[in-house]
Amino acid sequence: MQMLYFGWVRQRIGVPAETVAPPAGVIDVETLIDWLSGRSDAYAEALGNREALRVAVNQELCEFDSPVGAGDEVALFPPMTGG
Amino acid sequence: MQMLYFGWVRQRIGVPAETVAPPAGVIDVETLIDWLSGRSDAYAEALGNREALRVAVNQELCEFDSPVGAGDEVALFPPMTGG
Amino acid sequence: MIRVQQEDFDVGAELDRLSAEATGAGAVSCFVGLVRDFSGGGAVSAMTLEHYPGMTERQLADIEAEARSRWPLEAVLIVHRYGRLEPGERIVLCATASAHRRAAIDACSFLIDWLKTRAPFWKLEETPGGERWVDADPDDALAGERWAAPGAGPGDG
Amino acid sequence: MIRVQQEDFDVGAELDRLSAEATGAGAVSCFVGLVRDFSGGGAVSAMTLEHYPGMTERQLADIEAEARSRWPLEAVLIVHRYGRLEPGERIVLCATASAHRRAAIDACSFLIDWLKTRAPFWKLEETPGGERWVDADPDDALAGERWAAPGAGPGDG
Repeated sequence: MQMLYFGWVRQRIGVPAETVAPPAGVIDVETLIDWLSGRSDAYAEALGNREALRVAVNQELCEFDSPVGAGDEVALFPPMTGG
Repeated sequence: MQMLYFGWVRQRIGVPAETVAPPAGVIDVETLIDWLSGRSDAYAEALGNREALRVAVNQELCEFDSPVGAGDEVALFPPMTGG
Repeated sequence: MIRVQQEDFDVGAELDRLSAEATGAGAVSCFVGLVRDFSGGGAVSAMTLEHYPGMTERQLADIEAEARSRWPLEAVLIVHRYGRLEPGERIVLCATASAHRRAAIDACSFLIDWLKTRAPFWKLEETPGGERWVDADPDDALAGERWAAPGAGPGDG
Repeated sequence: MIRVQQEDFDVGAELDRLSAEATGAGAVSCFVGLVRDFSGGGAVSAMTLEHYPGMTERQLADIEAEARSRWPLEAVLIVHRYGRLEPGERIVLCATASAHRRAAIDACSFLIDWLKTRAPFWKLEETPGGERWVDADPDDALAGERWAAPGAGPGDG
């Protein structure tokens, strides 16, 4: 699974992108974030405030109950500030 | 009194501007138009449809009951189509 | 600032000047009116804009002042052309700069709506059937009236 | 048409191209967003825009398509920059061309409102106190939501 991070999520995690292989229990965005948060304090801090997190799966905005799988590109980021 | 005409009012009257000396009974825009309309068929035709006439006295938009006097600049024209 | 002129204007250069004048503005909104090649279903080969020199400048300055009184604007520009113009040519530019985009956009929309019915211009179209004066559009009068109350906008009607 | 680029753009040239593409358009509306030299009361010396390549283009194309589905537009242009920009520099251009001014103005207003909350950009400001991520503005979310129903506009809320 290809992870992408932007804004302060990227800054706190410390990398803009990485390939991850989550365990079988990771079935949707919610469980993916739970799993990532357990990897280190940096992840826990970056992903701690879920109200302030937005997610895109394969470049489409999604809710936290959206399913994710091995071949997906999953991006986590703060609310967008375009324009 | 300095008269100015624009748009189809100018075209029908045939001149863009003229100096006129109306008689004493001309006290406002209404009586001025009455007097002008009696000058010729061209004036009568140009000024016949008062719903479609607009007036400015000294470059300010006015109603037909606005007073006019010897030193004024009075413009008669169709509704404006700016922009 | 307002200008009434026969010659064309350079939109990019005008907006650059406006932005330079408006330090602190994060938003520039602009509207450009062009001569169309049709009108009421018929072809138009050219349009001549006649105006009332003196009164035009006064009316445009009044419209600018009204916009500035209603919105926090850093800069305002109205440029209106007169004379004979062909399809595709620019007729009018309205531009506003503000710290806030809603103020810039609403004020620009207001400027063009009020110009339609308050700027002393008259348009004579050249068509295959001869010359034709452009009638005032009742929708323009309505659009103008909707701004009559300060703070009102076309969406409020 | 949409473009995402690091380099600056020439507003006049962009609008000329848009108008040339839009024969029959009598109205061109445009909005330019600029980097401000302050934010929340503090000085800003520069702003770096980060974006999500690929998704950005998809989102901008979706926003353009939505505008075209709502208004009769002859042409639409969105140009959004990324990278490090200094105060006064252009960030974004939205432009629309239509036969009718109301359609051009409303569609342009819609484009910038939706860009604010739907275009995947993030802004890092350089201030005397250090770097600071720009928070999403709740007013921007409201402005975007007001367009949620087709035909709706900021004035309707």
